[in-house]
Amino acid sequence: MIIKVKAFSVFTDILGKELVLEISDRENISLSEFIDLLAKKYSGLSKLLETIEYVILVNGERVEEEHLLRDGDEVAILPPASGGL
Amino acid sequence: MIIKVKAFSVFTDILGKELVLEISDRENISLSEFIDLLAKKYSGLSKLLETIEYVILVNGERVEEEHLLRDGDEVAILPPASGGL
Amino acid sequence: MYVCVNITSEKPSIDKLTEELLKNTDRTTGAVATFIGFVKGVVDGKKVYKLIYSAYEPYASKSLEKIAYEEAEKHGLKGVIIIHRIGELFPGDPTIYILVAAKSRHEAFTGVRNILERVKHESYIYKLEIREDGEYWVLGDGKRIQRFKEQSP
Amino acid sequence: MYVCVNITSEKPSIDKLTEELLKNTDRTTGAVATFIGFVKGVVDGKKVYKLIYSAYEPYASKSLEKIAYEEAEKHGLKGVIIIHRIGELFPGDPTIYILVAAKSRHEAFTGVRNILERVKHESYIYKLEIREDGEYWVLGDGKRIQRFKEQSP
Repeated sequence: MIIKVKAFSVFTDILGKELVLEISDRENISLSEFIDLLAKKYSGLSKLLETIEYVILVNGERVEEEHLLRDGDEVAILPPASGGL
Repeated sequence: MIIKVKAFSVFTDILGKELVLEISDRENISLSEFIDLLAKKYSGLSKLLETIEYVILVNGERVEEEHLLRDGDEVAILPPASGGL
Repeated sequence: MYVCVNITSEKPSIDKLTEELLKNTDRTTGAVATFIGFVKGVVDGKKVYKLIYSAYEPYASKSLEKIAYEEAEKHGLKGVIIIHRIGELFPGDPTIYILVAAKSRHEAFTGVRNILERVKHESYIYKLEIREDGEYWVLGDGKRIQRFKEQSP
Repeated sequence: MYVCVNITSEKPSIDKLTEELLKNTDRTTGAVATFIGFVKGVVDGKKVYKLIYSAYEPYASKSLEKIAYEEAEKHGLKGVIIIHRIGELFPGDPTIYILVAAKSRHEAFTGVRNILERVKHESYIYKLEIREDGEYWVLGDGKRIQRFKEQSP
Protein backbone atom coordinates (compact mmCIF):
# COMPACT_ATOMS: atom_id res chain seq x y z
CA MET A 1 0.00 0.00 0.00
CA ILE A 2 1.42 3.35 -1.10
CA ILE A 3 0.65 6.49 0.94
CA LYS A 4 1.80 9.94 -0.16
CA VAL A 5 2.56 12.47 2.58
CA LYS A 6 2.55 16.20 1.93
CA ALA A 7 3.99 18.54 4.51
CA PHE A 8 3.70 22.33 4.69
CA SER A 9 5.38 25.14 6.54
CA VAL A 10 7.21 24.07 9.71
CA PHE A 11 6.46 20.36 9.03
CA THR A 12 8.69 20.48 5.95
CA ASP A 13 11.67 21.00 8.31
CA ILE A 14 11.11 17.43 9.51
CA LEU A 15 9.44 15.63 6.63
CA GLY A 16 10.47 17.56 3.55
CA LYS A 17 7.77 18.75 1.20
CA GLU A 18 6.62 15.39 0.03
CA LEU A 19 7.39 11.74 0.75
CA VAL A 20 5.99 8.44 -0.37
CA LEU A 21 5.70 5.55 2.08
CA GLU A 22 5.15 1.94 1.23
CA ILE A 23 3.32 -0.03 3.90
CA SER A 24 3.94 -3.67 3.09
CA ASP A 25 3.68 -5.51 6.39
CA ARG A 26 -0.05 -5.03 7.04
CA GLU A 27 -3.41 -5.18 5.34
CA ASN A 28 -4.76 -1.84 6.49
CA ILE A 29 -3.77 1.11 8.67
CA SER A 30 -5.77 3.81 10.39
CA LEU A 31 -4.81 7.48 10.15
CA SER A 32 -3.66 7.60 13.80
CA GLU A 33 -1.56 4.45 13.38
CA PHE A 34 -0.03 5.96 10.27
CA ILE A 35 0.88 9.19 12.09
CA ASP A 36 2.45 7.15 14.92
CA LEU A 37 4.48 5.30 12.35
CA LEU A 38 5.63 8.58 10.82
CA ALA A 39 6.52 9.92 14.27
CA LYS A 40 8.73 6.87 14.94
CA LYS A 41 10.48 7.31 11.63
CA TYR A 42 10.97 11.09 11.84
CA SER A 43 12.33 12.34 15.13
CA GLY A 44 10.98 15.73 16.16
CA LEU A 45 7.55 15.13 14.68
CA SER A 46 5.93 13.98 17.96
CA LYS A 47 7.25 17.00 19.82
CA LEU A 48 6.06 19.37 17.10
CA LEU A 49 2.59 17.80 17.03
CA GLU A 50 2.40 18.38 20.79
CA THR A 51 3.63 21.98 20.51
CA ILE A 52 1.47 23.51 17.79
CA GLU A 53 -2.04 23.25 16.45
CA TYR A 54 -2.27 21.24 13.26
CA VAL A 55 -4.71 19.73 10.80
CA ILE A 56 -4.35 16.42 9.02
CA LEU A 57 -6.26 15.96 5.77
CA VAL A 58 -6.74 12.79 3.75
CA ASN A 59 -7.26 13.61 0.08
CA GLY A 60 -8.14 17.16 1.15
CA GLU A 61 -10.83 16.12 3.67
CA ARG A 62 -10.88 16.05 7.46
CA VAL A 63 -11.45 12.49 8.64
CA GLU A 64 -11.69 10.61 11.97
CA GLU A 65 -8.54 9.22 13.61
CA GLU A 66 -9.83 5.68 13.00
CA HIS A 67 -10.31 6.33 9.28
CA LEU A 68 -8.62 3.53 7.33
CA LEU A 69 -6.15 4.65 4.69
CA ARG A 70 -6.30 3.19 1.21
CA ASP A 71 -3.67 2.60 -1.41
CA GLY A 72 -2.83 5.89 -3.14
CA ASP A 73 -4.21 8.16 -0.42
CA GLU A 74 -2.62 11.56 0.11
CA VAL A 75 -2.11 12.56 3.75
CA ALA A 76 -1.35 16.26 4.36
CA ILE A 77 0.04 17.65 7.61
CA LEU A 78 -0.70 21.34 7.98
CA PRO A 79 -0.07 23.95 10.68
CA PRO A 80 -2.41 26.96 11.14
CA ALA A 81 -2.71 28.89 7.86
CA SER A 82 -0.86 32.16 7.42
CA GLY A 83 -2.23 33.45 4.13
CA GLY A 84 -3.58 36.92 3.58
CA LEU A 85 -0.78 39.23 4.60
CA MET B 1 -20.15 97.29 -4.84
CA ILE B 2 -20.04 94.09 -6.90
CA ILE B 3 -21.05 90.78 -5.31
CA LYS B 4 -20.76 87.49 -7.15
CA VAL B 5 -23.28 84.76 -6.30
CA LYS B 6 -22.62 81.10 -6.99
CA ALA B 7 -25.44 78.61 -6.74
CA PHE B 8 -25.25 74.82 -6.70
CA SER B 9 -27.64 71.93 -7.13
CA VAL B 10 -31.30 72.81 -6.54
CA PHE B 11 -30.44 76.51 -6.07
CA THR B 12 -29.38 76.75 -9.72
CA ASP B 13 -33.04 76.15 -10.67
CA ILE B 14 -33.79 79.60 -9.21
CA LEU B 15 -30.56 81.55 -9.49
CA GLY B 16 -28.70 79.93 -12.35
CA LYS B 17 -25.14 78.82 -11.75
CA GLU B 18 -23.62 82.23 -11.28
CA LEU B 19 -24.82 85.83 -11.15
CA VAL B 20 -23.21 89.16 -10.47
CA LEU B 21 -25.09 91.83 -8.51
CA GLU B 22 -24.20 95.47 -8.31
CA ILE B 23 -25.27 97.15 -5.06
CA SER B 24 -25.13 100.88 -5.76
CA ASP B 25 -27.67 102.45 -3.39
CA ARG B 26 -25.88 101.75 -0.11
CA GLU B 27 -22.47 101.91 1.54
CA ASN B 28 -22.44 98.41 3.03
CA ILE B 29 -24.64 95.37 3.32
CA SER B 30 -24.67 92.42 5.74
CA LEU B 31 -24.90 88.84 4.52
CA SER B 32 -28.47 88.45 5.84
CA GLU B 33 -29.57 91.71 4.19
CA PHE B 34 -28.01 90.51 0.96
CA ILE B 35 -29.86 87.18 1.10
CA ASP B 36 -33.15 89.07 1.77
CA LEU B 37 -32.45 91.20 -1.28
CA LEU B 38 -31.81 88.07 -3.38
CA ALA B 39 -35.03 86.51 -2.09
CA LYS B 40 -37.02 89.58 -3.16
CA LYS B 41 -35.48 89.49 -6.61
CA TYR B 42 -35.77 85.71 -7.16
CA SER B 43 -39.17 84.25 -6.33
CA GLY B 44 -39.04 80.76 -4.92
CA LEU B 45 -35.76 81.33 -3.06
CA SER B 46 -37.43 82.13 0.31
CA LYS B 47 -39.56 79.03 0.16
CA LEU B 48 -36.60 76.84 -0.76
CA LEU B 49 -34.47 78.28 2.06
CA GLU B 50 -37.31 77.37 4.47
CA THR B 51 -37.69 73.87 3.02
CA ILE B 52 -34.16 72.47 2.93
CA GLU B 53 -30.96 72.68 4.92
CA TYR B 54 -28.39 74.93 3.32
CA VAL B 55 -25.01 76.56 3.86
CA ILE B 56 -23.95 80.01 2.76
CA LEU B 57 -20.25 80.66 2.32
CA VAL B 58 -18.48 83.98 1.72
CA ASN B 59 -15.23 83.43 -0.16
CA GLY B 60 -15.39 79.77 0.88
CA GLU B 61 -15.78 80.49 4.62
CA ARG B 62 -18.74 80.24 6.96
CA VAL B 63 -19.46 83.70 8.44
CA GLU B 64 -22.00 85.27 10.79
CA GLU B 65 -25.27 86.66 9.43
CA GLU B 66 -24.16 90.19 10.36
CA HIS B 67 -20.91 89.84 8.42
CA LEU B 68 -20.54 92.87 6.11
CA LEU B 69 -19.91 92.04 2.49
CA ARG B 70 -17.14 93.78 0.61
CA ASP B 71 -16.71 94.67 -3.02
CA GLY B 72 -15.73 91.56 -5.01
CA ASP B 73 -16.93 89.03 -2.44
CA GLU B 74 -18.19 85.67 -3.64
CA VAL B 75 -21.33 84.38 -1.91
CA ALA B 76 -22.12 80.70 -2.44
CA ILE B 77 -25.49 79.09 -1.68
CA LEU B 78 -25.18 75.35 -1.14
CA PRO B 79 -27.58 72.54 -0.22
CA PRO B 80 -26.38 69.41 1.64
CA ALA B 81 -23.54 67.75 -0.27
CA SER B 82 -24.19 64.59 -2.28
CA GLY B 83 -20.73 63.53 -3.33
CA GLY B 84 -19.33 60.07 -2.90
CA LEU B 85 -21.71 57.77 -4.66
CA MET C 1 1.96 61.15 5.58
CA TYR C 2 1.07 61.26 1.90
CA VAL C 3 -2.14 62.97 0.75
CA CYS C 4 -3.34 63.48 -2.81
CA VAL C 5 -6.81 64.69 -3.80
CA ASN C 6 -8.23 65.47 -7.20
CA ILE C 7 -11.60 66.49 -8.64
CA THR C 8 -11.59 65.62 -12.31
CA SER C 9 -13.65 64.42 -15.24
CA GLU C 10 -10.93 61.85 -16.07
CA LYS C 11 -11.02 58.18 -15.13
CA PRO C 12 -7.82 57.31 -13.25
CA SER C 13 -5.93 53.99 -13.21
CA ILE C 14 -6.31 52.17 -9.89
CA ASP C 15 -3.02 50.37 -10.52
CA LYS C 16 -1.19 53.68 -10.90
CA LEU C 17 -2.86 55.18 -7.81
CA THR C 18 -1.91 52.12 -5.76
CA GLU C 19 1.69 52.30 -6.98
CA GLU C 20 1.79 56.01 -6.17
CA LEU C 21 0.58 55.28 -2.65
CA LEU C 22 3.20 52.57 -2.09
CA LYS C 23 5.99 54.69 -3.55
CA ASN C 24 5.17 57.58 -1.22
CA THR C 25 4.81 55.65 2.03
CA ASP C 26 7.44 53.87 4.07
CA ARG C 27 8.36 50.18 4.26
CA THR C 28 5.93 49.45 7.08
CA THR C 29 2.87 49.77 4.81
CA GLY C 30 1.16 46.37 4.86
CA ALA C 31 -2.38 47.18 3.76
CA VAL C 32 -4.21 49.24 1.16
CA ALA C 33 -8.00 49.44 1.43
CA THR C 34 -9.83 50.96 -1.51
CA PHE C 35 -13.38 52.07 -2.15
CA ILE C 36 -14.76 52.75 -5.61
CA GLY C 37 -18.30 54.06 -6.11
CA PHE C 38 -20.18 53.36 -9.34
CA VAL C 39 -23.21 54.89 -11.02
CA LYS C 40 -26.10 52.47 -10.53
CA GLY C 41 -28.36 51.77 -13.49
CA VAL C 42 -31.48 51.56 -11.30
CA VAL C 43 -32.51 53.74 -8.34
CA ASP C 44 -35.86 53.45 -6.51
CA GLY C 45 -36.91 51.00 -9.25
CA LYS C 46 -36.38 53.65 -11.96
CA LYS C 47 -33.90 53.44 -14.79
CA VAL C 48 -31.04 55.95 -14.42
CA TYR C 49 -29.74 57.47 -17.67
CA LYS C 50 -26.89 59.48 -16.17
CA LEU C 51 -25.63 61.50 -13.23
CA ILE C 52 -24.17 64.98 -13.44
CA TYR C 53 -21.75 65.85 -10.65
CA SER C 54 -20.62 69.42 -9.99
CA ALA C 55 -18.18 70.76 -7.42
CA TYR C 56 -17.67 74.17 -5.82
CA GLU C 57 -14.01 74.64 -6.54
CA PRO C 58 -11.46 75.35 -5.10
CA TYR C 59 -13.33 74.75 -1.83
CA ALA C 60 -14.44 71.23 -2.76
CA SER C 61 -10.82 70.16 -3.23
CA LYS C 62 -9.85 71.91 0.01
CA SER C 63 -12.59 70.02 1.86
CA LEU C 64 -11.27 66.69 0.51
CA GLU C 65 -7.75 67.60 1.63
CA LYS C 66 -8.99 68.52 5.09
CA ILE C 67 -10.83 65.19 5.42
CA ALA C 68 -7.78 63.24 4.21
CA TYR C 69 -5.34 64.92 6.62
CA GLU C 70 -7.67 64.76 9.62
CA GLU C 71 -8.53 61.08 9.16
CA ALA C 72 -4.90 60.17 8.44
CA GLU C 73 -3.91 61.86 11.68
CA LYS C 74 -6.74 60.23 13.66
CA HIS C 75 -6.15 56.66 12.47
CA GLY C 76 -2.39 56.73 11.92
CA LEU C 77 -2.75 56.27 8.16
CA LYS C 78 0.36 56.42 6.00
CA GLY C 79 -1.28 57.66 2.82
CA VAL C 80 -4.66 58.77 1.44
CA ILE C 81 -5.75 59.38 -2.15
CA ILE C 82 -9.23 60.75 -2.95
CA ILE C 83 -10.29 61.19 -6.57
CA HIS C 84 -13.82 62.46 -7.22
CA ARG C 85 -15.10 62.59 -10.77
CA ILE C 86 -17.39 65.37 -11.99
CA GLY C 87 -19.41 65.96 -15.14
CA GLU C 88 -21.66 63.45 -16.88
CA LEU C 89 -21.33 59.87 -15.67
CA PHE C 90 -23.26 56.88 -16.95
CA PRO C 91 -24.36 53.60 -15.33
CA GLY C 92 -21.30 51.47 -14.57
CA ASP C 93 -18.96 54.49 -14.55
CA PRO C 94 -16.80 54.96 -11.44
CA THR C 95 -17.58 58.15 -9.49
CA ILE C 96 -15.15 58.16 -6.58
CA TYR C 97 -11.88 56.46 -5.63
CA ILE C 98 -10.63 56.41 -2.04
CA LEU C 99 -7.35 54.60 -1.36
CA VAL C 100 -5.88 54.31 2.13
CA ALA C 101 -2.46 52.89 3.02
CA ALA C 102 -1.76 51.78 6.59
CA LYS C 103 0.42 49.45 8.59
CA SER C 104 -2.41 47.03 9.32
CA ARG C 105 -5.71 46.08 7.73
CA HIS C 106 -7.74 47.40 10.68
CA GLU C 107 -6.50 50.98 10.32
CA ALA C 108 -6.90 50.84 6.54
CA PHE C 109 -10.53 49.63 6.69
CA THR C 110 -11.53 52.08 9.41
CA GLY C 111 -9.83 54.92 7.53
CA VAL C 112 -11.47 54.28 4.16
CA ARG C 113 -14.95 53.91 5.70
CA ASN C 114 -14.71 57.12 7.72
CA ILE C 115 -13.30 59.10 4.81
CA LEU C 116 -16.16 57.97 2.56
CA GLU C 117 -18.82 59.01 5.10
CA ARG C 118 -17.21 62.43 5.51
CA VAL C 119 -16.82 62.97 1.75
CA LYS C 120 -20.54 62.31 1.36
CA HIS C 121 -21.41 65.05 3.84
CA GLU C 122 -18.61 67.62 3.79
CA SER C 123 -17.34 67.80 0.24
CA TYR C 124 -19.24 70.63 -1.58
CA ILE C 125 -19.95 68.16 -4.38
CA TYR C 126 -23.48 67.87 -5.82
CA LYS C 127 -25.36 65.32 -7.85
CA LEU C 128 -28.16 65.60 -10.41
CA GLU C 129 -29.85 62.31 -11.29
CA ILE C 130 -31.31 62.02 -14.81
CA ARG C 131 -33.86 59.17 -14.68
CA GLU C 132 -36.67 57.82 -16.80
CA ASP C 133 -39.15 59.60 -14.51
CA GLY C 134 -37.46 63.02 -14.46
CA GLU C 135 -34.45 64.92 -13.17
CA TYR C 136 -33.69 64.94 -9.45
CA TRP C 137 -31.28 66.94 -7.35
CA VAL C 138 -29.89 64.67 -4.66
CA LEU C 139 -29.47 66.43 -1.30
CA GLY C 140 -27.41 64.76 1.42
CA ASP C 141 -27.76 61.05 1.90
CA GLY C 142 -30.74 60.27 -0.32
CA LYS C 143 -33.26 63.16 -0.20
CA ARG C 144 -34.38 64.09 -3.73
CA ILE C 145 -36.02 67.23 -5.16
CA GLN C 146 -37.35 67.14 -8.69
CA ARG C 147 -35.77 69.73 -10.91
CA PHE C 148 -38.36 72.40 -11.69
CA LYS C 149 -36.53 74.49 -14.28
CA GLU C 150 -35.77 72.87 -17.60
CA GLN C 151 -32.25 73.35 -18.82
CA SER C 152 -32.15 75.71 -21.79
CA PRO C 153 -31.83 73.67 -24.98
CA MET D 1 -23.29 35.97 -8.09
CA TYR D 2 -19.82 36.13 -9.65
CA VAL D 3 -16.87 34.40 -7.98
CA CYS D 4 -13.31 34.13 -9.24
CA VAL D 5 -10.35 32.87 -7.22
CA ASN D 6 -6.77 32.32 -8.24
CA ILE D 7 -3.52 31.30 -6.56
CA THR D 8 -0.66 32.46 -8.73
CA SER D 9 2.85 33.85 -8.79
CA GLU D 10 1.71 36.57 -11.22
CA LYS D 11 0.88 40.15 -10.26
CA PRO D 12 -2.61 40.98 -11.56
CA SER D 13 -3.93 44.36 -12.73
CA ILE D 14 -6.40 45.88 -10.26
CA ASP D 15 -7.99 47.87 -13.08
CA LYS D 16 -8.68 44.68 -15.02
CA LEU D 17 -10.02 42.85 -11.96
CA THR D 18 -12.34 45.76 -11.19
CA GLU D 19 -13.60 45.84 -14.79
CA GLU D 20 -14.14 42.07 -14.70
CA LEU D 21 -16.19 42.45 -11.53
CA LEU D 22 -18.36 45.22 -13.02
CA LYS D 23 -18.84 43.35 -16.28
CA ASN D 24 -20.03 40.24 -14.47
CA THR D 25 -22.45 41.87 -12.04
CA ASP D 26 -25.77 43.59 -12.73
CA ARG D 27 -26.62 47.28 -13.00
CA THR D 28 -27.39 47.67 -9.30
CA THR D 29 -23.70 47.40 -8.32
CA GLY D 30 -22.84 50.71 -6.64
CA ALA D 31 -19.76 49.84 -4.60
CA VAL D 32 -16.51 47.94 -4.92
CA ALA D 33 -14.38 47.55 -1.79
CA THR D 34 -10.87 46.22 -2.28
CA PHE D 35 -8.14 45.02 0.02
CA ILE D 36 -4.53 44.58 -1.04
CA GLY D 37 -1.92 43.18 1.32
CA PHE D 38 1.75 44.06 0.89
CA VAL D 39 5.01 42.56 2.14
CA LYS D 40 6.30 44.82 4.92
CA GLY D 41 10.00 45.69 4.92
CA VAL D 42 10.17 45.59 8.74
CA VAL D 43 8.57 43.12 11.18
CA ASP D 44 9.19 43.13 14.95
CA GLY D 45 11.87 45.76 14.31
CA LYS D 46 13.80 43.38 12.02
CA LYS D 47 14.49 43.91 8.35
CA VAL D 48 12.55 41.50 6.12
CA TYR D 49 14.36 40.32 2.98
CA LYS D 50 11.53 38.31 1.48
CA LEU D 51 8.52 36.09 2.11
CA ILE D 52 7.93 32.70 0.54
CA TYR D 53 4.28 31.70 0.27
CA SER D 54 3.22 28.14 -0.50
CA ALA D 55 -0.24 26.69 -0.98
CA TYR D 56 -1.68 23.20 -0.69
CA GLU D 57 -3.35 22.91 -4.06
CA PRO D 58 -6.01 22.19 -5.24
CA TYR D 59 -7.47 22.42 -1.72
CA ALA D 60 -6.22 25.98 -1.11
CA SER D 61 -8.12 27.22 -4.17
CA LYS D 62 -11.18 25.25 -3.11
CA SER D 63 -11.04 26.85 0.34
CA LEU D 64 -10.92 30.34 -1.24
CA GLU D 65 -13.92 29.48 -3.41
CA LYS D 66 -15.86 28.21 -0.40
CA ILE D 67 -15.14 31.42 1.53
CA ALA D 68 -16.13 33.59 -1.45
CA TYR D 69 -19.45 31.82 -2.03
CA GLU D 70 -20.38 31.64 1.65
CA GLU D 71 -19.65 35.29 2.35
CA ALA D 72 -21.36 36.41 -0.87
CA GLU D 73 -24.46 34.49 0.19
CA LYS D 74 -24.34 35.83 3.74
CA HIS D 75 -23.91 39.52 2.88
CA GLY D 76 -25.79 39.65 -0.43
CA LEU D 77 -22.62 40.40 -2.39
CA LYS D 78 -22.83 40.56 -6.19
CA GLY D 79 -19.26 39.53 -6.93
CA VAL D 80 -16.05 38.41 -5.22
CA ILE D 81 -12.53 38.06 -6.58
CA ILE D 82 -9.71 36.63 -4.46
CA ILE D 83 -6.19 36.45 -5.87
CA HIS D 84 -3.44 35.09 -3.61
CA ARG D 85 0.14 35.22 -4.76
CA ILE D 86 2.63 32.46 -3.93
CA GLY D 87 6.38 32.06 -4.32
CA GLU D 88 9.03 34.63 -3.40
CA LEU D 89 7.71 38.10 -2.62
CA PHE D 90 9.78 41.10 -1.64
CA PRO D 91 9.06 44.19 0.51
CA GLY D 92 6.48 46.37 -1.26
CA ASP D 93 5.16 43.46 -3.35
CA PRO D 94 1.41 42.79 -3.20
CA THR D 95 0.49 39.42 -1.65
CA ILE D 96 -3.30 39.26 -1.80
CA TYR D 97 -6.14 41.01 -3.63
CA ILE D 98 -9.74 40.79 -2.43
CA LEU D 99 -12.37 42.67 -4.45
CA VAL D 100 -16.02 42.74 -3.46
CA ALA D 101 -18.90 44.22 -5.49
CA ALA D 102 -22.17 45.05 -3.76
CA LYS D 103 -25.19 47.29 -4.06
CA SER D 104 -24.12 49.53 -1.17
CA ARG D 105 -20.89 50.48 0.54
CA HIS D 106 -21.90 48.82 3.83
CA GLU D 107 -22.24 45.34 2.32
CA ALA D 108 -19.03 45.78 0.35
CA PHE D 109 -16.96 46.82 3.40
CA THR D 110 -18.39 44.10 5.64
CA GLY D 111 -17.84 41.52 2.90
CA VAL D 112 -14.20 42.36 2.20
CA ARG D 113 -13.28 42.45 5.92
CA ASN D 114 -14.89 39.11 6.67
CA ILE D 115 -13.37 37.44 3.62
CA LEU D 116 -9.90 38.63 4.61
CA GLU D 117 -10.24 37.28 8.16
CA ARG D 118 -11.40 33.91 6.86
CA VAL D 119 -8.64 33.70 4.21
CA LYS D 120 -6.08 34.24 6.94
CA HIS D 121 -7.37 31.25 8.91
CA GLU D 122 -8.95 28.83 6.45
CA SER D 123 -6.93 29.01 3.28
CA TYR D 124 -4.21 26.29 3.44
CA ILE D 125 -1.65 28.94 2.48
CA TYR D 126 1.63 29.23 4.41
CA LYS D 127 4.28 31.86 4.87
CA LEU D 128 8.03 31.68 5.48
CA GLU D 129 9.63 34.95 6.56
CA ILE D 130 13.28 35.48 5.60
CA ARG D 131 14.62 38.21 7.92
CA GLU D 132 17.97 39.62 8.95
CA ASP D 133 17.75 37.54 12.15
CA GLY D 134 16.81 34.22 10.56
CA GLU D 135 14.05 32.33 8.83
CA TYR D 136 10.65 32.03 10.49
CA TRP D 137 7.58 29.95 9.71
CA VAL D 138 4.53 32.05 10.44
CA LEU D 139 1.70 30.04 12.01
CA GLY D 140 -1.78 31.55 12.17
CA ASP D 141 -2.11 35.20 13.08
CA GLY D 142 1.44 36.05 14.13
CA LYS D 143 3.03 33.06 15.92
CA ARG D 144 6.52 32.37 14.58
CA ILE D 145 8.78 29.31 14.74
CA GLN D 146 12.38 29.63 13.65
CA ARG D 147 13.29 27.30 10.83
CA PHE D 148 15.61 24.60 12.15
CA LYS D 149 16.57 22.84 8.95
CA GLU D 150 18.66 24.78 6.50
CA GLN D 151 17.49 24.65 2.92
CA SER D 152 19.89 22.61 0.80
CA PRO D 153 22.09 25.00 -1.21
